[in-house]
Amino acid sequence: MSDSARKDSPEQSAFREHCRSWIAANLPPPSPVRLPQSALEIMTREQLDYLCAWQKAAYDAGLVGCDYPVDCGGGGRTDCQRVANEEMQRSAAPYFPNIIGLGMAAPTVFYHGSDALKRQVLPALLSGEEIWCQGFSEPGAGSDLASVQTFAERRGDRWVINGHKVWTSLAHFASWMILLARTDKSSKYDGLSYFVVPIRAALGKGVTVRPLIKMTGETGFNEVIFEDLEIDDALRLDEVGKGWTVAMTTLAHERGAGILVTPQSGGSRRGDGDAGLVSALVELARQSWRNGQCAADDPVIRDRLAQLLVREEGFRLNLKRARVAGLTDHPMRLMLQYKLLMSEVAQEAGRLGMDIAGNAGSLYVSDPAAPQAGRWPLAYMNSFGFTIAAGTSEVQRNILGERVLGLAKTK
Amino acid sequence: MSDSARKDSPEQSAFREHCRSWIAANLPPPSPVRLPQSALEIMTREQLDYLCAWQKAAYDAGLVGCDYPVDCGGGGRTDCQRVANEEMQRSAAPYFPNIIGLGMAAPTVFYHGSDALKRQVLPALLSGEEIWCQGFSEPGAGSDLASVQTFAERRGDRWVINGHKVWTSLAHFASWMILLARTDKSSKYDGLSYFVVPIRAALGKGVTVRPLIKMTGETGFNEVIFEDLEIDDALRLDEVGKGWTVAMTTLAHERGAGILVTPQSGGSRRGDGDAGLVSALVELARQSWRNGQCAADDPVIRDRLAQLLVREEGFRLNLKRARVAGLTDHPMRLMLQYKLLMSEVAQEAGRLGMDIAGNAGSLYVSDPAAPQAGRWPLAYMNSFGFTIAAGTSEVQRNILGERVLGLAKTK
Amino acid sequence: MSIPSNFGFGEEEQTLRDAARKFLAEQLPTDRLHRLVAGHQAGSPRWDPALWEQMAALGWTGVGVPERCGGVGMPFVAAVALAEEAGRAALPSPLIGTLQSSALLAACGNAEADAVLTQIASGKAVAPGITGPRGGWRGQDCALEVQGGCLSGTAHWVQDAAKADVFLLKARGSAGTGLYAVQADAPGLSLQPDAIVDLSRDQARLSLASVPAVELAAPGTADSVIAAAEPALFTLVSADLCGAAEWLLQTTVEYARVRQQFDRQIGFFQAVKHPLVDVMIAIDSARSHLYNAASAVDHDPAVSLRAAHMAKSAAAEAARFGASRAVQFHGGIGFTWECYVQVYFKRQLHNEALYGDAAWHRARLAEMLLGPVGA
Amino acid sequence: MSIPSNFGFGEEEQTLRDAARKFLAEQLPTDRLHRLVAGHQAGSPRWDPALWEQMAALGWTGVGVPERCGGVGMPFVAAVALAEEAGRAALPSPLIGTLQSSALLAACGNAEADAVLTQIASGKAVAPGITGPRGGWRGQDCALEVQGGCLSGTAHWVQDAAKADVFLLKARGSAGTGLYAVQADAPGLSLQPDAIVDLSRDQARLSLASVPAVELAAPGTADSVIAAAEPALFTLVSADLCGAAEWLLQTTVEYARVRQQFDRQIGFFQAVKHPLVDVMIAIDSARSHLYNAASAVDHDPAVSLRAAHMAKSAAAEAARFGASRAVQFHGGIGFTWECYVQVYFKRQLHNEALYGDAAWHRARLAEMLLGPVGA
Repeated sequence: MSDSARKDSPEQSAFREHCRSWIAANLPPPSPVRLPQSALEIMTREQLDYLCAWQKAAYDAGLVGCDYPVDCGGGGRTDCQRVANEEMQRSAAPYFPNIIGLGMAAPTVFYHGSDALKRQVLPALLSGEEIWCQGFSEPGAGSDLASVQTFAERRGDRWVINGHKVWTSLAHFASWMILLARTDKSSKYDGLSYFVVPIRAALGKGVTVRPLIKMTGETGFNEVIFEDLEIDDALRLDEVGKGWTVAMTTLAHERGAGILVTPQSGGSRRGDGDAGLVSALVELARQSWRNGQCAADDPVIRDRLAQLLVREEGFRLNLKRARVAGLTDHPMRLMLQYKLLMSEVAQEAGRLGMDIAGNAGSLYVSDPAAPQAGRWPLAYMNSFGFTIAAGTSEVQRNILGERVLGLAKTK
Repeated sequence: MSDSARKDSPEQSAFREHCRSWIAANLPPPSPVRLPQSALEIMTREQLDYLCAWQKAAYDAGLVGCDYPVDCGGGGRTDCQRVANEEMQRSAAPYFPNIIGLGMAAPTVFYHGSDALKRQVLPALLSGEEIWCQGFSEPGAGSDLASVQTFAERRGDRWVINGHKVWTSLAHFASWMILLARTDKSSKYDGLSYFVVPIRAALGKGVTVRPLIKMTGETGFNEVIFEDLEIDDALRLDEVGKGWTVAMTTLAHERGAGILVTPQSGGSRRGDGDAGLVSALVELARQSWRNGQCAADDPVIRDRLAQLLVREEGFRLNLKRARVAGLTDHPMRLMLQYKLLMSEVAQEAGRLGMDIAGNAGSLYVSDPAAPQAGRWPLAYMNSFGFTIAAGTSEVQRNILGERVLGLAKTK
Repeated sequence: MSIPSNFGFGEEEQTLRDAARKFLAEQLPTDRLHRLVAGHQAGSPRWDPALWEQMAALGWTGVGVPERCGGVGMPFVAAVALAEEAGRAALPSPLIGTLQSSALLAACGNAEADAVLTQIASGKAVAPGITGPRGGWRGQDCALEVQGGCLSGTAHWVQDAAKADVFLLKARGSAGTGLYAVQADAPGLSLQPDAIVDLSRDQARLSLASVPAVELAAPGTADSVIAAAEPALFTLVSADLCGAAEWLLQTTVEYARVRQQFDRQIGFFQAVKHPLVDVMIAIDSARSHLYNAASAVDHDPAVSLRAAHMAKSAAAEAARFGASRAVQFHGGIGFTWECYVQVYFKRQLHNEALYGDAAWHRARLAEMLLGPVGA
Repeated sequence: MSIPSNFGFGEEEQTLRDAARKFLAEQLPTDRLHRLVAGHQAGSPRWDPALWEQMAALGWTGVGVPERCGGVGMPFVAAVALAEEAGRAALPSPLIGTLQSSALLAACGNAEADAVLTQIASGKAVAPGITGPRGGWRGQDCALEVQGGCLSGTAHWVQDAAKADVFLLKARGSAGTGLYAVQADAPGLSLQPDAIVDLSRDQARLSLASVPAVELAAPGTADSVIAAAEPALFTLVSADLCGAAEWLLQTTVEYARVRQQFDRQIGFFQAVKHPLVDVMIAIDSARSHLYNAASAVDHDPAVSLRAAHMAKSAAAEAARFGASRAVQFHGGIGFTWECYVQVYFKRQLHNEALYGDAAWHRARLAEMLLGPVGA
């Protein structure tokens, strides 16, 4: 019996058996096209189709949304998503494509949406048939999210939306957007409201999605422009003027500090996830030559690899320790570090990969001689997406200093 | 002909010859007592007497205060202090004990004091016959220097002083103090005035000096308490309410960014100064064993030694480059880094010395087996004096970011 | 075998840990600690033997000693929890060394070792002296010799030597190094105390002239005994570092919430706030490694050395960084003898180097990842 | 010999540097650079040969070429000043390689080398190809062979190869490695371009099949020629890095003064301000080392290798740190293709590794300080 199974409830125990046997029999074939490092970088329809088929199959088997109510398309179970995730992450399954839907939109709609809205949008979200994106950031509202200017003007039971969102991952595939908009210009935090917007249906009719090109040369995120888009008031979450509170639910789940467990697949055993970082770098070091010397013999490379190992395993052990009440002091102390640590470990790993490879370190993905298919310069550059998006590392440190250590608020 | 001599004016050239021959003939004998790492740590009368004798001799020979007017006790020369310093630093001479007098009090009095005051106090300051100390910091006024509460109350042409100064190096030997005091409680910056105070004459009569013990176990700085001390208005510098402006002159010279060149002796060739750090550590590494291995073979120690070398030499080369107009962009950019770099290099050197020595690293000064006489734990601990006093490293970075890079003021 | 999801830290361990924390907070509040170790009374012992007797009576010394030897027989993770509390209190005592000695004795696994374990369970303090003059604890780095059951020579870097009742010493015989128990009051044994920076412990060199000794591990077997105990030796020092680092963090955070400059709490400034967050992050990683390493000793010895290397390197870095920021952010007052921070600061200087500093442990991890250089 | 107090950077050097800075600011402002290298026209050359001709006409290629070969004959510090301006402009051109080639040719010191120097003075671009497949430029790490005056095999990691008129190649003969000049359009020579991250340069592998070559250094002597030129090779890359790092700093500072969040310029926040100060400090140290190393090549060759190791390690660290903070503090926009920062960011990724990264140069310095490991 595995360690994680040791404390299962009877429901969890039976469900775990179901997950295992289903996964064993239904693991999808390898992708016919090369997959990006995460769902946020899905670029082609082929990639999306492959991943959506997997999400739909897992959903149909009851492994996605297990803890949501049945009338919202969920499995109606108690604390079983964690079990499904453990089993899926143990397998060689790919990740889910509807990452923003599952991780951010679903819990937000669940806690703040009307019952009708939940029944309307959650089933196709959980199954992956409808992809979701997030309309928070704007050119003038990055770290200072509450300064968003996209305006929703009320006209009876309709809202008319105008504005400009940026860094909108997956918008080019998305049916829905979670939207933070201003409904009152006289108040910063209390002047915001929160909507779900059917953007795909409105393409060309008030919604324009344009790809932004990343420094890596990849697309993957977009700008979304609203021009007099009308939506129904039924698509509002919570009260008018409560948008900031609703957004906090979204952000808590994004930072891994939310209440609902996000359905997750793929990861640690696939070699692409964090667990693979150090072993991939070790492999790289054995094959790489720097200045005429094998990188595996370079003392500074050796020390940095050991440092990365300690950081990466420490990060993973934090997640384990966070569940042991006697070994944590503050309920949020470990979980609020998640995003910061993950992004900075990824950045150091990418940088170290380039350094290990020496002259070959800057051979890029399209060069057949690039070590490990050019993974490391790509990872290094993409890591800045992680340290900037969803609250920069600077903002994360403010949050930790203020909420966990109780230091005076900076802004 | 040495490189520094290459561009001497005729006056400088003749003066350089004088300095060389005088130093060659008058270098003092080695100190009969162990000297501390800098004048700020002078603890005993024996140490002080030895160093004062050297300063007096150098002063009498015209090597101290060369550029001050003759009626202030100076040499009346033009840009010759630099020449004297170069020659004294080339020699094995000790440092000057009146470091606060020469480096901070003298230029401040010179720019802001009355002619009578300059003639009164500067000669004995330059000769070292009267030691000076600095009364700036208070328990509640550290980084936020302008919040000093020591109050000077005007009574006719007298001032009555009450308050509490701390971290006052050399106060236990000092005849004079430069004092920043509040004269108006209604205004923060404009409520300050600046005085020179004959503290030695007032000991027990309104002035109490008490030693503070450092974490190293050494004394060296003090707290100074004023209780109804009366001084004459003639001891005020500049106008009432201009104390902050006067203090800026003091701090500019303290940070190495002042106009007047501070008389300096000792240093680079003596082995105790910065130049000796890396070579002393190299020597230490050759003799030290860590975990059964010679420290000189430890790859991380090797890398850190090379890093320290690059930092330390870069610091020294900055000072050289600062004098080449074509190779500097902003007049203050290099000089304002001086204190920050010096203190952080000292901190890393102390730390590295302890690490190199392994188990022996924490043997302290009184242990006969301590490597290099326990220099490194002492240096590491004392380095926090440098990174805290005279504007913490955090304040130094504010100053650089605001004055050199033009970023918005933080406070 | 595998490490349980709660690191084996169950209710009993939590009860013990909480009781220890409360006991030390009451019996050795920081002001009392400062008076005890920094009070500057000439010839003062700088520790409290009466407190040590209370701790022994509470069963702390024998926490990991098997019940057959009169001990409590709790898992190693309990000993580590005690060591973490000792670090949090900067406790001057022979506790860490005694817990380390228990691990060494358990690795000997014979009747002679059990006899010393029984002494530990009854409250005796035992100090290991296995580190050689060159700082290594394996191989030939050893300045003691054994002949006819007696030891002669010197033992270096013995921690809390003046507090110990028994020493576990490595000595070289003709067939290699063995491990021996020597009574602290044995004739022919004398202590030369080292003058160390740390005020909260003592360290000494022992001189031995034909001192009778009990053989715990025969010549040629000391290395394998020590190797088996290494994960425990490293992990206990890591625990001391982690507890201290957390004290330094909390104390500095408290000061940053109170101290005002520029009409603001200094914790407002990101130049203070962000480094304190980074200290917290370093500590949390170190603590996660700590419990993992402790639990590995109990449940998965095959991975325990790797886990212990990670724990010691993470703990040493966290404590180093935390101690330096504590002094820096306390400002002028942090640099004084009267400030409590200095006691913790100095103890970490010592702990960091003990049984290998962070870089040394990382070098071992690199060998595990990549093999030796040139492989 | 000793390094002058102004690093030999006198009025003439300053005039040249200022003119170069003005020329590049006018001819290749950053928006034009971005269009040129990141404009995504299929098959576009990503550099401006006409600009190169202007630079050659201004005498930049021959700045350090002796007057006897038709060059300007200025000291090396002038070449370094030009390279620094090239870095500041992220200039796509064969300038750095040509200046490096001048140093290699000067170290050859014979009529054949002088003939190539004359070509350089007349505006030809020369690219060194001395780095072997394993990234070393000394010893036997070499995949080219010489036989009967012709070269066969491959040359790796040749910078700006597609822009070069002549290559300086290392090849192995029976008596060791020698150095050879090969015309870029020689029959039997072909280029396989590498797909690199950097948009502002090209890199290629050369395949040679019996390509006629001019011997510049006889078999067995390449290492000593390269060793003599090493300080110049390293220092020129350092100059490129320093110029770029300063551009990254100033551009980011400018953004931090303009960009508002939380109703404040982001430069208000110490989490932005202090790292930018640290970038400045790193750059200043690197620049001081840079001029010192350049001047050492001119005035004190005995210390020039040590000075160049310090310069490259300081410059690589400054550029690495500056580039990463530039992207981070530009936020979302800094992560886009359209932001100019990415061009500089990528160029530094490449420059850092060229002729040894910071850690490699520090390892050489450690050998100078301590001797080899185990000495």
